[in-house]
Amino acid sequence: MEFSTILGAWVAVFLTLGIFSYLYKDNPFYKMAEHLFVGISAGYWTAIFFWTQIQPNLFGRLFPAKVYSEDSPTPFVYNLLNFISSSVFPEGGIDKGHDQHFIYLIPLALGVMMLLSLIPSINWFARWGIAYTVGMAAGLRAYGYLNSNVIGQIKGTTVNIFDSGLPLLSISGPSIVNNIIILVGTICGLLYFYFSKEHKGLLGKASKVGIYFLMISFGASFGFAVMGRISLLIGRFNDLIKYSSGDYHHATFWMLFAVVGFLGYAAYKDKNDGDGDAIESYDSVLEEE
Amino acid sequence: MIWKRQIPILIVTVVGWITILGWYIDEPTIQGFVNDDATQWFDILASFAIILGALNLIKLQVQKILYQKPGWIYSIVAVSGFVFSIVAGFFIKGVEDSVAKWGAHVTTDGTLFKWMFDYMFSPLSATMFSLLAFFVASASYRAFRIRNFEATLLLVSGIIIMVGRVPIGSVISSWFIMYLIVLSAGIYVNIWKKDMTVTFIFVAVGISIVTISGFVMGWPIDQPGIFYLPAIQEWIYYYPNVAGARSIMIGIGLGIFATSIRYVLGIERSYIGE
Amino acid sequence: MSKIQDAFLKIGSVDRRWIFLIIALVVIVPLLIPVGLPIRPTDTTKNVYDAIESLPTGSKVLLSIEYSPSTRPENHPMTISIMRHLFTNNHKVFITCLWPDGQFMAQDAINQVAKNEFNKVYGEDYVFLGFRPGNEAVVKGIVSNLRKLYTVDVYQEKIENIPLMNGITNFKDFDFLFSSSAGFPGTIEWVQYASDPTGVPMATGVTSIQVNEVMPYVQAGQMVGVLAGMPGAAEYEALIGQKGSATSGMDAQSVAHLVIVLFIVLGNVAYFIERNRAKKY
Amino acid sequence: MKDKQFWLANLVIIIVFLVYWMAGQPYFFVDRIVMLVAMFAMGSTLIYNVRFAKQGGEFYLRPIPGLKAVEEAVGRSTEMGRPILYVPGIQDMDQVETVAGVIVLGHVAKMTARYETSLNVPVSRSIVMKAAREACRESYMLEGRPDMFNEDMVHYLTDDQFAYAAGVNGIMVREKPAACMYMGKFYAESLILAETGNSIGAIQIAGTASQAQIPFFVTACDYTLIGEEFFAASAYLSKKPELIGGVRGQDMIKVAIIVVIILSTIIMTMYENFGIGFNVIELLTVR
Repeated sequence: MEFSTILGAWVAVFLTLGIFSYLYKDNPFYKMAEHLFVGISAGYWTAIFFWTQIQPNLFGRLFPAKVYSEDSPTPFVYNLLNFISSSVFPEGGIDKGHDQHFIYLIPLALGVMMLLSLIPSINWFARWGIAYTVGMAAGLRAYGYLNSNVIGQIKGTTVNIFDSGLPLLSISGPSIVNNIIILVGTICGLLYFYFSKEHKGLLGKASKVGIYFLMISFGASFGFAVMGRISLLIGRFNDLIKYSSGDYHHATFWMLFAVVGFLGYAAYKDKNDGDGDAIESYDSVLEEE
Repeated sequence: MIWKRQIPILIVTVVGWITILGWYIDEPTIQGFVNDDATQWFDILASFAIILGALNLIKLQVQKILYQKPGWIYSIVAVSGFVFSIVAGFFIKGVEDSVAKWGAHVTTDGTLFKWMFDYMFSPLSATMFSLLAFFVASASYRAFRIRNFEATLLLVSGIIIMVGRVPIGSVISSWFIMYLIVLSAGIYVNIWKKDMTVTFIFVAVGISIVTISGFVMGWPIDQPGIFYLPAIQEWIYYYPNVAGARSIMIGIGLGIFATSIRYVLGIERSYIGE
Repeated sequence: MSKIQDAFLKIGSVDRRWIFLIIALVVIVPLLIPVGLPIRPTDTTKNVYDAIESLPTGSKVLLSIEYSPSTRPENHPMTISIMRHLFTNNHKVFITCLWPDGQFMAQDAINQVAKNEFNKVYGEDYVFLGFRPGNEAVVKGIVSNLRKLYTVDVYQEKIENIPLMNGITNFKDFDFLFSSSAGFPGTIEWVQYASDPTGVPMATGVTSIQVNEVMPYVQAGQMVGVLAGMPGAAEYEALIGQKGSATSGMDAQSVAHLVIVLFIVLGNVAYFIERNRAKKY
Repeated sequence: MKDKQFWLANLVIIIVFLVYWMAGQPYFFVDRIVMLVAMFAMGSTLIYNVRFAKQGGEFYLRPIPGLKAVEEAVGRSTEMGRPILYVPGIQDMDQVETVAGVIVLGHVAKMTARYETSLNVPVSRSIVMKAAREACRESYMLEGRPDMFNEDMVHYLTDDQFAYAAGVNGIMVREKPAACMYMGKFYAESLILAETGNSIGAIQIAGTASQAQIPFFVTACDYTLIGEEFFAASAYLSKKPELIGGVRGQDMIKVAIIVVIILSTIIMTMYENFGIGFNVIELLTVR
């Protein structure tokens, strides 16, 4: 096996156990992993967004390879950019299949304004970008949600409730009672979100039934969530089991030994010395139940 | 003032109306903008914003180091992590141009960036995610209390889904569930009547009914279906659950629609701090 | 009686780290020593299987990968099983990704299934189109004009030169869509912008947490079925008769669920005792 | 019914549209007419109620327990001399929930300015950071305490979901805020946040429209604003008539939706069983 893979396995095991060690208490391993995670992910997403958005979609539309030709005046600009950074602007323009769209100067300008807003005296520069975002989101979401969440769900609730082909009662598959449950449940649930009237009398009863349906739904969500979380833990442990093999020089065992050893030693020392120096900023938070 | 207030409000209104009405206008340029460009612009903007965010993060961490605030050692770790990922993302590719050009390097095997992704970024995020398994267990231990009828419904439907959906649920006989129901109903009767004799009679009668019908039917594991966990589980999530989920969905749809309309009409202007 | 009550109260106030330890043990022990509980497919899973089974040989199926390493344990077994099923029935597979890291996951599944197990020919039996940024705009782009969006595949090969892409211009040219999804953008966007407007049937495999969000769509018939989380993946593995990582996780999953239910019960017993005592004083 | 201006404007719009329709509706997506009608009806219901409230119309609003608790939480933090942690979700400003979260933040900032309590807002998107800063700055200005405002009270951590959760976790464990508020769009990190907040004994108030996360907030937090309640929150807190009018408008729309559901179910049943009427599903299908 390659050295980089084995090194990677050791790093991965160390970081995994570092995060898991939080379950015992906040400790230097966790803090290290946590800070490393924050730093790496900021850089990771900067790079990902740059190489999947700014470079192909913005620069790719402003300086596309399609319009590059020796005769036109553009090569000068292209060559200049290529000289500044040959990785971002390869020779002959960016070939991502886009045509040239100068309208993309607008998002470029808004983006640059966003960056300039770091300067305190012009920090309102960011407002324009925010305004674009809010306006765009409002317009797109208003239609999308009205269509799929409102009209679409009205449509889903609309069924022939007294279908003669359906059984009256059935636990699996549609039945008349099941249709009625969906209809009544949806309407009562909606009434729970009625704000401008006191929940008394008939409305009070209906909204009570509504909250029962909401609770059943939350319960189901909870059940599925437990299922999902356990699955992910299984995945994590599978990786640790993989890395404990001889191919990776038993990375898991060694790291586990080191982390547990350190934490155990620190806890032992704490007990004897009576001060919390061994584990920096010892906190009893996790014991307060 | 006009640059700080009126122009942003104008941008929201104009962009908002274009994207709303654009859905109804059958014209290629406008369709192109609504279907594609509008979100692309946002993605580009968000990409610039992320640089801004990273700078802010680094500023705070560097300040921590410079003034040696508590925990500054860890800030060094954060800053080095950032520097490492920026180097892997923009300066050192780790492979030849023939394997992956700049831009393709973020998704190609063998690059430094991919190594960082495989052995640092993904174990960290997957482990953080799997911590949830532990939290979910401790939350269900401490927080899920049968305080009232609503909480009971939540718990019961949660438990049925949890057990009914995994293989172990299908080996639990419906007769076992029936005995369980008789016993828990017995507890309830005891609290209600506060009389041991009544409780005893209730439980005894219940158990004998279940046992007799069991012998009559020959103890089939999945009959009657209404007490077989995989079947109840499926019923719950197909019917009552959908009703509840649907009413929330409609409510959310309405809330989002109304809020959006308020922005577009300029009634709500809090995004610029009003 | 009160001694038993005290014992329950003590359990009720136990340090939560003991709970963590128990969870770790009940997950790791069945992973090392599997029992092999029987797996019973639910209707929603069977519907997906039947829908794929009833496609005529050589159907064009779009497989969209929308998850990252963090939900790999749930989504990856689904992708693998679906791919195996599609290749066993000799369908043509087109792979796209809406998430940037989905590309790694897809490549992994291709290496394992298409290359090693089935020896399928790239460009004739399957095509890997890859990731395009733009979230729901990508879905809309595939629906309106796929060729505008994808001029090259993942390996920078021109789309015109790939034989399998002949006659494919937009979403309507596919016979079926399967989306393996872990969030936004994913299943819901495919329903809203692709399957609903065009009527091309679709099914999905989602993480457990998303099941509730997509259920109304399945109930309303906007999707043929759904594979729900790792158990859904295990059920599919049972249906195609090829066990994989989801099946091996099912014992651990079962035991862990039982233990959590036990926790809930114990916690509530302690709560009741506490409440009764508080009433007395 | 008294609002003549409103009805006149509506009439004009309808007439103009009818004329346009008669003229052969150039450039119009005819398939989407149902959506246009629905949007117009709902939009004008909202506007009608907003105008009604602005002109002094009054109506009842049922109390939302979670909202009362916000002020209590700020009060308690002041007594304990500990900060308030406010998390506006992990998504960007293109999600309406995030925007609603920032609006509520503005109100919370007013309270903290009044009570002189410190506020800590870690965010995971820089656009949100900018917007949240603006909102807090304005609130502190309005309360006459610009001296207490400090840019770094709103600070960016990272875009990554779990790195962000890890960071907020760290802040909670080390700074021990007396109150934690989670208002915005949440995913899996919701439970990490709520459980940690629980373990440090903070008062917790959550508001979200993310369906999958509501159960965790409901069980682990003291108060939860569920779905639409969360969107109504900004209107409740601001007490501005134009926003409160919107809440009433939404209620009217809700009643209309219920009526439509019942009607279309009846029509469908009639159609399929007796062949009377038409297939209402066709009508509701928007391509």
